[in-house]
Amino acid sequence: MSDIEAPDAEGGVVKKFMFVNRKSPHGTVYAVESLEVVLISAAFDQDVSLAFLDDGVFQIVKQQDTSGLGIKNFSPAYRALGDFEITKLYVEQEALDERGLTADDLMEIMYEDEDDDYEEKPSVRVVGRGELSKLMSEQDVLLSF
Amino acid sequence: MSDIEAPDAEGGVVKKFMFVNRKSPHGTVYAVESLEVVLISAAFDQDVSLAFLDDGVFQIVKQQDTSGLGIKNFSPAYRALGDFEITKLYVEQEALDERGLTADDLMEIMYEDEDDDYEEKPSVRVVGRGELSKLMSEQDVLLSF
Amino acid sequence: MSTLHTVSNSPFENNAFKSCLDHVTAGDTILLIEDSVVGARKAGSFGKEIGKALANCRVCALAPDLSARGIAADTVLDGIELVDYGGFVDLAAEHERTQAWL
Amino acid sequence: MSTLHTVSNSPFENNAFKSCLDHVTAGDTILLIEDSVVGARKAGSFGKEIGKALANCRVCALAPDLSARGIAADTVLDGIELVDYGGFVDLAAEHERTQAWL
Amino acid sequence: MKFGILVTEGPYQHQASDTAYQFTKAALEKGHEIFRVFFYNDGVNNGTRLMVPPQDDRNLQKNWTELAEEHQLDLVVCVAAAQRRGVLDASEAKRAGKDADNIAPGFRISGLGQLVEAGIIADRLMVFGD
Amino acid sequence: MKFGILVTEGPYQHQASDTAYQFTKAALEKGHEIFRVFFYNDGVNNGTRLMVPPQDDRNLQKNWTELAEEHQLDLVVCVAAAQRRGVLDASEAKRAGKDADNIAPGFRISGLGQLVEAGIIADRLMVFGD
Repeated sequence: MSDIEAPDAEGGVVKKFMFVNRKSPHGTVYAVESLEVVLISAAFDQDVSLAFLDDGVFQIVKQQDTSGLGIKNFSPAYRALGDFEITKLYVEQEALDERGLTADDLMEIMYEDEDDDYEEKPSVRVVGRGELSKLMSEQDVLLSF
Repeated sequence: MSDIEAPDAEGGVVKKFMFVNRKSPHGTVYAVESLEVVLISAAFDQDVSLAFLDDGVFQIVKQQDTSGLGIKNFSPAYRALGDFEITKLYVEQEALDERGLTADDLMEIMYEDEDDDYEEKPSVRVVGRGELSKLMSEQDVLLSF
Repeated sequence: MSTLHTVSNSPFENNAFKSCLDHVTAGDTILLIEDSVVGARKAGSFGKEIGKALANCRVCALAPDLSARGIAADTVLDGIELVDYGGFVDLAAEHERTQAWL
Repeated sequence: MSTLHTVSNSPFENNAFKSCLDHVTAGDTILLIEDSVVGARKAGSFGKEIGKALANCRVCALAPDLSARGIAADTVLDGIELVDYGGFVDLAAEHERTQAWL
Repeated sequence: MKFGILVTEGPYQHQASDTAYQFTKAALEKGHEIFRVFFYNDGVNNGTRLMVPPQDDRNLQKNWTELAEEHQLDLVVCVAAAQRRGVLDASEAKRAGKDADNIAPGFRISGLGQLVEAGIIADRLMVFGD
Repeated sequence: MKFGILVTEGPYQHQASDTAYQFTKAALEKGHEIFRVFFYNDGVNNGTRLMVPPQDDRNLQKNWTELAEEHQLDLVVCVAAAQRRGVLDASEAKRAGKDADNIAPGFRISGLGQLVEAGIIADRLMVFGD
């Protein structure tokens, strides 16, 4: 994937990319193949965020164990997003409520804030539907899978 | 497809097969590929019926014109089902109601009743949800796509 | 800063249309394509939801998808505009971004 | 004459589960597999629907699918029985037919 | 008891093929007979030998091929659905004038009659799809 | 205006590839530029030359290939998604030790960076899926 080695070909353009995740993991490939694009996007120095709404909130719940399915468990990779400087994971409050989930049911996903003496901070930000809609309306590119 | 030429291999067993159609046509392949199985099943002298519920009712609405999509219009094939002695097409009343459709919006699908002096009779039978559920519970094989 | 939202699944089968309506911003446009157009019928039970959306959004439907499903133009909910593929391209160009509700 | 109904799509996303509930016959069993298990959580908004179904049906859920989605057994709605793939096979054998709600 | 299995989705995109595989394996372990596994719709894409998944994930084609070898399973890919999607055996490829084929070992291509026959002969027909 | 196109479903099973094709054709007719068409998820299955649909139906691979020839379109198939599903070009096939490849003319296999690049360079990125 030679293009990863030359992410500057775009001449310093920084766009706001949001990855919109609305589907449960494991039942379909969309969650994991979306995550693969997110990880690649990190090499391009764009302003990347992820949104989890509807059943997408199940993508980042704790203690996923796929061993009984014979399917690879990709969920630990979300915890590595901070290392790729992807630090904005927006989770919709209403989606959690409808599914009887709370923020405590979600994985701890942290990043080190290099502008604040490398303090560890949470990447997951629970937001209301109105705020998420506003964030969506401010993006340059919305990727849905 | 040599098996079609030898449908008696099963030694005269007649099972009740119901094809359950719940999806809108053209947006996915399920409607047309379900119909292909229905047509093949006719060669096996089984007791075949079709159920149309939920968005499946759109599969047999009149005047489908797919020319703008560049997709082949397979809907005329439903009208040929009578020639294959497939004469039981159950349509759920509640599904029509929810979509603001009536029996008049459906194609005329007829068969010649060989037990009644080859009189032309309608294959489409609009039934209530309770009756359709009962029919489903009396099948040997339910095929859903 | 307006967005073109596309919906492709039937609102009777899938929650994508509802989720789109829940997240749309005033001044945006919703374009119904593929199986989602079955929700555009005047007489269907989804009409009320679309009626609400029409209060602050434009709602369009792809005409070739309506024809394919036997839905005549005069049975489509008042206020929904019909477009062809060229019209779809124009909508995408006129809005600043497109969001697909899959 | 009972039927095993399988549902694979999430009830929050897709109407297959609802349609299954609308067509089930007393004495049937519903088995939740794949993404549909997200509807089995006690605290979720779909619990009431399943509660109604439990009045005249057996409802089971595939345990490995629950585990994959981080849903612990003690957070599953009371009355839902957990089975593994072997239990799925037993259910299919015990019932006279299987109907997949796709 | 005799089971027939129908798989209507391709590998990876949907879990259907995984669930069908786990069900089939469990049924065999319990001493049941699998009359046939029929691959229809996108299910035909399970039968390509060109699949190269990451080494730390499952290989669905290999899973099916190995299970078939171990238990003499009849894995049938629908010819019409397969042609439409580009899954061919050597004779289909030749007939269509194609320079390659991609069917995997253990799979055979045949008509939809094989699905109807499975419905007639099997005690239970299981459908795995989306 | 520059459009990027993302197709995430395979041919026939879902209408997404048809809609993407019609959109792309209409955009070209209106004088817009198509920066790239990227095939991801099951979308990679649009790029197999082994497709043999019935003669009275459309051939989605041919449609894309011909449109690409006519307008010098860049049709890119994601390498990781394609390997998982069995879509290979000659060099990928060789590397994986496979005896055949199936990529269609006009398509090339590359990395996901090509999708991100399309998002950066195109004025609008259109997503067609299910």
